[in-house]
Amino acid sequence: MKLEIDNLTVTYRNNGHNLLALDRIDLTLERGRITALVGESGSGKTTLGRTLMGLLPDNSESSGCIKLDENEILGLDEEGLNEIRWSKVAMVFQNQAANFNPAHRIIDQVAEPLIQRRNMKKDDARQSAGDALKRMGLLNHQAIRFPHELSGGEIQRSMLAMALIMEPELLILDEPTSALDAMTKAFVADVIDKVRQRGSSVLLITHDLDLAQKLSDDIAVLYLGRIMETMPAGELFLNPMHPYTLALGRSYPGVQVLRDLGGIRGEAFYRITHQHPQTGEKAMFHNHIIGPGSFHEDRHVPPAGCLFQPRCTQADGDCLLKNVSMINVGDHQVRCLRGGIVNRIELKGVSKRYGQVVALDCTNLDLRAGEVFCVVGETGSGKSTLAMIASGVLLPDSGLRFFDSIDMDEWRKKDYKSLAGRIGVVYQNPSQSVSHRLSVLDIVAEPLRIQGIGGDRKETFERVKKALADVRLPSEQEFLRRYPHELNLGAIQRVCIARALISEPSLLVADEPTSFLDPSVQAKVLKLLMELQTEKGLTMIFVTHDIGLARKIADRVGVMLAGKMVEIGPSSLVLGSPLHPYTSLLIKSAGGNGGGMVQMNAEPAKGGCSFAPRCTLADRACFWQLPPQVCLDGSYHSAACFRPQVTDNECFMENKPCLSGAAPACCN
Amino acid sequence: MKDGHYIKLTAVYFFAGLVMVYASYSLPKWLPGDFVTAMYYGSNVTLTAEQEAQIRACYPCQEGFSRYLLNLLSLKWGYSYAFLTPVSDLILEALPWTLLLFGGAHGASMLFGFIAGVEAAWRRGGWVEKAGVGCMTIMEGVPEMCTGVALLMLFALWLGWFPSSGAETAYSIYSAIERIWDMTHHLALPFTTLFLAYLPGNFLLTRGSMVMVLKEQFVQTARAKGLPPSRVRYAHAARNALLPMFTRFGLRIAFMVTGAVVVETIFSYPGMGTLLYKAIGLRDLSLIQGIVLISSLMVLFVNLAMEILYGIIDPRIRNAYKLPA
Amino acid sequence: MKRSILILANVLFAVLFVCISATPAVSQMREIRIADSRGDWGYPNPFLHYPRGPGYVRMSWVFDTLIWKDQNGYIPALARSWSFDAENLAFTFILNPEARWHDGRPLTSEDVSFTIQYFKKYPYLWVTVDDIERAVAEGAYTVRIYLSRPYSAFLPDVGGTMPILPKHIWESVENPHTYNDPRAFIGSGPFIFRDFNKTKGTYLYEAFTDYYQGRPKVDRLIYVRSGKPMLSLQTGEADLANIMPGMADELRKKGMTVIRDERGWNKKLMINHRKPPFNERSFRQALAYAVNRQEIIDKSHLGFGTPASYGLLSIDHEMYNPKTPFYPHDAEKAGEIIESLGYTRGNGGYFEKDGCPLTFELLSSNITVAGEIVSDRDGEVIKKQLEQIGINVSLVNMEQATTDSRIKNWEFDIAISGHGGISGDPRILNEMISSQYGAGSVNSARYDIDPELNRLMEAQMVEMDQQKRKNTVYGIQELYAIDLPAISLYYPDAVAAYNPVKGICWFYTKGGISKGIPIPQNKMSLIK
Amino acid sequence: MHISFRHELGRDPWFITGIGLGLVLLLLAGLGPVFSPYDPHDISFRPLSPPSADHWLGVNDGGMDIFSELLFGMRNTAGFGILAGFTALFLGVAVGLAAAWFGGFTDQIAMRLADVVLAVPSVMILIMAASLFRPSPVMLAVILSIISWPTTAKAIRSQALVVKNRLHIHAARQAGASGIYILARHLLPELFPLYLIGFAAKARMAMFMEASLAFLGLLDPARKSLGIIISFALKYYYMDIWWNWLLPPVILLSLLTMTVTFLVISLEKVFDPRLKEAL
Repeated sequence: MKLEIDNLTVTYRNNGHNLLALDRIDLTLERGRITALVGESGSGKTTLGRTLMGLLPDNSESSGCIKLDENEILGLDEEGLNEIRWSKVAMVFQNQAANFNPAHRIIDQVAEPLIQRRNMKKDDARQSAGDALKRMGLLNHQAIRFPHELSGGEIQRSMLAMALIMEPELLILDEPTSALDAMTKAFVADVIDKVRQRGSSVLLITHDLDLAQKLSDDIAVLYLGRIMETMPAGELFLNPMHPYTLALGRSYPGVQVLRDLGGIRGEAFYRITHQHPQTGEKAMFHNHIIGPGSFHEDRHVPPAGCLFQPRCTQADGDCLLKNVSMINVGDHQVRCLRGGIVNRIELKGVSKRYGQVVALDCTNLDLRAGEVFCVVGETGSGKSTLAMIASGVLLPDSGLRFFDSIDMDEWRKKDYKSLAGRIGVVYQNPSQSVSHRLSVLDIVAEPLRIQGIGGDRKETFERVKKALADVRLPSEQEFLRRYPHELNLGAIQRVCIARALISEPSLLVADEPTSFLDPSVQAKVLKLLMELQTEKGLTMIFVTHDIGLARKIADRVGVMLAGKMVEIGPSSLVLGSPLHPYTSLLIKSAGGNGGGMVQMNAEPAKGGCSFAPRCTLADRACFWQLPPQVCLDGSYHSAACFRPQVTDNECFMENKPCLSGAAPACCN
Repeated sequence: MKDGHYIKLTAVYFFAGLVMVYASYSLPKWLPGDFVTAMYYGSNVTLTAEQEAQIRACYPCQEGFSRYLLNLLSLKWGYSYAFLTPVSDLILEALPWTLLLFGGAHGASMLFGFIAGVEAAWRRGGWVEKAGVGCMTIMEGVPEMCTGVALLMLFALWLGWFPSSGAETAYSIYSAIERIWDMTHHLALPFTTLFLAYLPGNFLLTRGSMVMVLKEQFVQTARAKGLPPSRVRYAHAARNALLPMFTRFGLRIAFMVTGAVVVETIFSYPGMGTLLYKAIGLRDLSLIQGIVLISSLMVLFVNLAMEILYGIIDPRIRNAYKLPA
Repeated sequence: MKRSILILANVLFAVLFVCISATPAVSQMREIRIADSRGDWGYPNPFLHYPRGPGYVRMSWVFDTLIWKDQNGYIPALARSWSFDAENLAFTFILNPEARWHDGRPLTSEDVSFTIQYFKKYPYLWVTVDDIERAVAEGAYTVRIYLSRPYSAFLPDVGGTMPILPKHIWESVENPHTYNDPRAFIGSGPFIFRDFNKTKGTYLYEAFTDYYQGRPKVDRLIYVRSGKPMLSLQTGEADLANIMPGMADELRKKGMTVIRDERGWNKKLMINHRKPPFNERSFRQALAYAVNRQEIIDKSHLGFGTPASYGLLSIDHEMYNPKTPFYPHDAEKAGEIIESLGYTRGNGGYFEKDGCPLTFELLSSNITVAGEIVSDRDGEVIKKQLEQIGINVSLVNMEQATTDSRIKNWEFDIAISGHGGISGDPRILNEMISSQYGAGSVNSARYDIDPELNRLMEAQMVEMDQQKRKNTVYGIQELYAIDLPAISLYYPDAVAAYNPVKGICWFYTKGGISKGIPIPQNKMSLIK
Repeated sequence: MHISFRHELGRDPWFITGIGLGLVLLLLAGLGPVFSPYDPHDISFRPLSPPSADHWLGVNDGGMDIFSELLFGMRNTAGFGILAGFTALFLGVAVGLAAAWFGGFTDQIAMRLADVVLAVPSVMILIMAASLFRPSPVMLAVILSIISWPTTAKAIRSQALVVKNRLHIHAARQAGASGIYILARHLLPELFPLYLIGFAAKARMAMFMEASLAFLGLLDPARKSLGIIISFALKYYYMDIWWNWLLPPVILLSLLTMTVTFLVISLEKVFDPRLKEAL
């Protein structure tokens, strides 16, 4: 059985305003594979399901073609649809309880298709319906009850039994697990898996990313009716390519994801195509993104351009203009002009020495746009050096640095100011990072004046007021004339943040911004930083020695030891199941129970692993040989250690090309 | 329903029955004048005082309520003064005609109204629905009297297709089949009048409740199951639109006795309505009491049946009584 | 779904079509169907039929009387001939020997004398037998009835109205008012009673083949109930029916014969002469002047009717006194009379007397006219006319039985009512004037305070000589017209139509059937 | 359930026709008698004369001008219908809500009382009332509503039972709202469409009952009403009076009922149709 959806477009007409639900969808469902369709509500997921079932309401228009085993089903009339409904394509609808007729018993409704379509005798049909329900864990006395007498879980299971009664070749599930407890969710997942094993294909429509990632084979991400990305299921959280998928993953309270929740910038609800009567534009239908707040707010989206542009963290000029089509990146297909999430900043083999002390030893780092990367490690492990190099302030001794894949060195030479404008830095010690002679207005306005992009006094004044408002500081005249010494440390730090962000940077480097602040203020500033990061779509390098802090805010974590990146990977894996002994030691010490004697003054051994002297697992090789970067199979999580703490069931492979951004064997 | 509930239900109904019996006993007595006034005062016969007293004597004045109840239970419903026949015979003679006319017309208009309502609601927004609702609303405005006389003039007088009065050609020597034929022939016009009088109401009611049901989710599930359209429309949608229609049917049956008085008068059709109207005119107390009793019992019985059937028609209501106060 | 609707539609049309085409075969037996709007008039035997005209007529088919009337006058019935022996106040009737009871037994003088005794014991209210001393059967077929005192209305009353009961059946009957055993309907009339359906209001009579005056022309006589007489006539469901005067020419065009009755039924304005201001004779006369009777006829009955004589007896009656006082419509005169009674015109043009305005209630209801419930506009017209001369009248329309009971208990001011019998025996005058004769009837004025009038009334009852009786009756009419205890308004045209195809010609009996019933169903039309 | 009524109703064809018709009829009923050419009780015209210049609809059998009789009749019938409709509605809602809200014993008592009132034939009650005290139109309307409130009461009760268990009412109760508060604040407004449907049915029944009573001769002919006109016209069915005497009152009567039905249909769309119940 093979279902191909080719260039499917569905619009809902309601007197003048046409709601574009699906826009040029291409999707293929094969036998025995579960495809998940994820996206926010209003993205058209359910519409796709109903289109396949031919249940679109009267006021809808659909074009394109859907082929089921080579015969077209989009334009079929009622009789034609009735042939394939439930026998070939069955669907489990959302909002389960309302899907059952309150006036008939459950077993009758489950048996009904058999009686009506296969004109089975009544009691045979009831018999097989009973068995189907028993398979779903519903006993006889429950089967003969009425819908309003069953619990949500039982209803969902009977809905599944009803859908599978005629063994359809394609099963569509619309939000099968919403409002279900964990136990039932597991049971349902198990049933869906059995269906796949039996050879049918499954289309799982859900916003439950966890389920999608665990259960399905491949995932298609839908945004405003367009497929933004299709990818293998495993990489949903680990390696999202499209900025929207990243943002979606980040805002999903998955069990593993430790990071605080972060939403997606801006709002988007509907794509209304309607004619614009007032301004006399030519009678051209164009799209509006209508936010929930306003019924008719006019934010035009150019007919061509990428839909996600207003909320994208890495959109640039031509994202608005050019037509965006799917591009293959690895085994992902991404609808992004810039080929999925671009690397905001790439450090290739960067090293830095201060005289004898190796501050940074040949480190590779790729930071993706909109990502929050935390560098943790002891003091003196080279964290700040890495941050400062990334911020372009500090020049590395060797290695290359690319910002938006443009070599930073050339950029600095050509036009340092514009590069400076793209990067914002927040320093550790607030009071020192500002000049006490300048008023708050001058401090914040300084970057504008430097880069000469402030415009006239009034515009600068406005931008400063807006920047201060962003960081929740009063923007009255009286406050602007204040001097840093009249403010508390927290306020100063927020002024620094304002200063850093006034030039609309796309990268923010924060070097332990909150370590000088007391916890209450720290929490507020951190929360502010995270909000700004989400709102402005910043890529952020966050240096901290506090593992707890890293857990809270980082997408990816890098552990530095003596200038080397000993472990790097998604924060849930690095901090959840650390590979490198040093990381687990760090976590234990952060946890407060010390975990063994900590020798602080051990002399770093040359050539070998710098942790060897303190490593309990160290053996001879560790002292002499540079441990290679070891990477678990496809988990973007690697560590430089001979004997990584691998839990038994994960096999590890040496020298597998690691996707975590760190070069396998760094040039030494 | 819990059994406790049944006992309470029947107890209350019994009490209501008792009140109705008392009402049927006492209300007619309130009517001014009595049988003798109604019969003799305006007649060609002039009574002297003692003749009047003598006549009054031979019509038993009403015994007490307990005696009345006793007679009732022992099925001695008393004698009609005017017709000098037992009240039960009269009622049994008139009831079948009313059942045939009122029951038939009511049932047919219910069935036809329901199907038309379901079809109109299904083609929601189409011209079928607009046309249907439009002309039904106009028909609803026309009182049954006018339809009756109009049909009478059209079919009985000008076209001569149907007889103009009576339930059957009186004392005709017909075979059984011919007699049935004759009865249907006579029934046609009054039946159509009542049918047209009830049809609009039923149609509009069904259309209304169908519109509500079609919005439900399970209708879409039914369509998704690929069931034939008629099954979806009737077994699923219409099944849930049945409740309001069923309630109206029950309430209307209660009006059976007096419902069709006007039509019975126009077509001189024998029925309970005319019998009651004549009995009231003649102040024939025992006959009035009998008829009022029959109609009360019918209302009681219909309500009891509806209460039980409610649970079957809509399972959700089955435990309506257990709702928290 | 479309299929099932089509099927439903086809079935419906099929039924309709078949229903129309195959009208059942009409029986060949010759039968006559008479339409009546009310239907039930009680069982057709003397004690069970309703005390109204149609009731008596239904009984008249089954029970014969000694003498009967046709369109010209008295004709022999059971009694072949009759004579009056003045000095010993005795009527002799010679019976017709062929007369038989329906059960075949011969009718003898024994039956006649038994009937009189029986009615003395159980009074048959249509007939007063207390003036009869005794009835002697002389021989099988002659009977002499001795009167205790002269009774002028004996012939029309006992002779023409009293049905003769079979002795062999009724002698053992104790409670005639509830005796409805089939044997109770055995009579000597031209038809045998077969069935009376109470709910359908239909009667069935079969011809009594060896009836002494000859075999009836039709085999079956059927009464049917029909609210629309005109339709029943035209569709052939009925052969004879009372119709509204307006329908007459329409039906003539359709080939029906229309017959018109003499003026035997009148509409009357009852006055409560026991309470002021109505106890003043002049006030009542003023009312007479105020009421414009011709306008009532025009407005309420489209002109079909004639103003009535103030003397109560019908204008066509042979004893009608042409010189009865007459009150032509004269609003000013009425006003003067009222003013002479001490009333002055208050504001708004209404009369008032020492403060209280002259207002009273006009009671009206739907009076059954010859069996037909007719709601008309008399009340409205009279109210308008009285208000024009300055009397404030409030019209109260109530159900008939209610109005009757209020009039009976004198709880009324003025009321509209109507009755028949005014073309029959002048005895109606006594019943409609004095309470001694008509206490029980609502239509009786119950006016006893005029001694002269009472004397004349007594006299006419005992005056056997028709000529002398005529003068007394003249006197009564004159006095009645002057005292005016009730104002006779008008005679509505009584019209009936029948289908000549059946070969029966119906007629209105001269002076009404028996005591003056203005109904055209005289049994003679089915015999001769 | 907040649907912007004005916006929604403004464009609904049923509502526009309903309101339009309603205004015209109210105008006719209100101002009609003022403009009527003659006094309807004036009987000084030639009876049964056909429609002419000065008698637009001709003259009836009693010599009264049909057109002015119609205007007065219209006002009386409309007033009568509205009064009966409101009183029946008031009684029905009071009993229905009380039965639903207090439930248990009061509920059973109320419903059985309704059955008793339903059981007694209305014709008899009307005759009794007419005879005991002279029924002015107001009294007759009240009597009619006393006979007809049970059907509304049953419908309101069954719907109130459903609404009573809605979440927002539990929430109100949980917040400590008193019974009366919930009744007034939540239950009463929630059932608004039912009041309309109830009113429509009762008003229509009252107008038709008036016509039937007139036909059966139980109504005072002096008081003009569409029913009286129709019943007098039907007496002369055999004459050619259909167009000018019988049809106009019938059309007016059906226009009255149509207005109310159109309004009900249009408002049915606006309010939650789930509350619709048999009446």
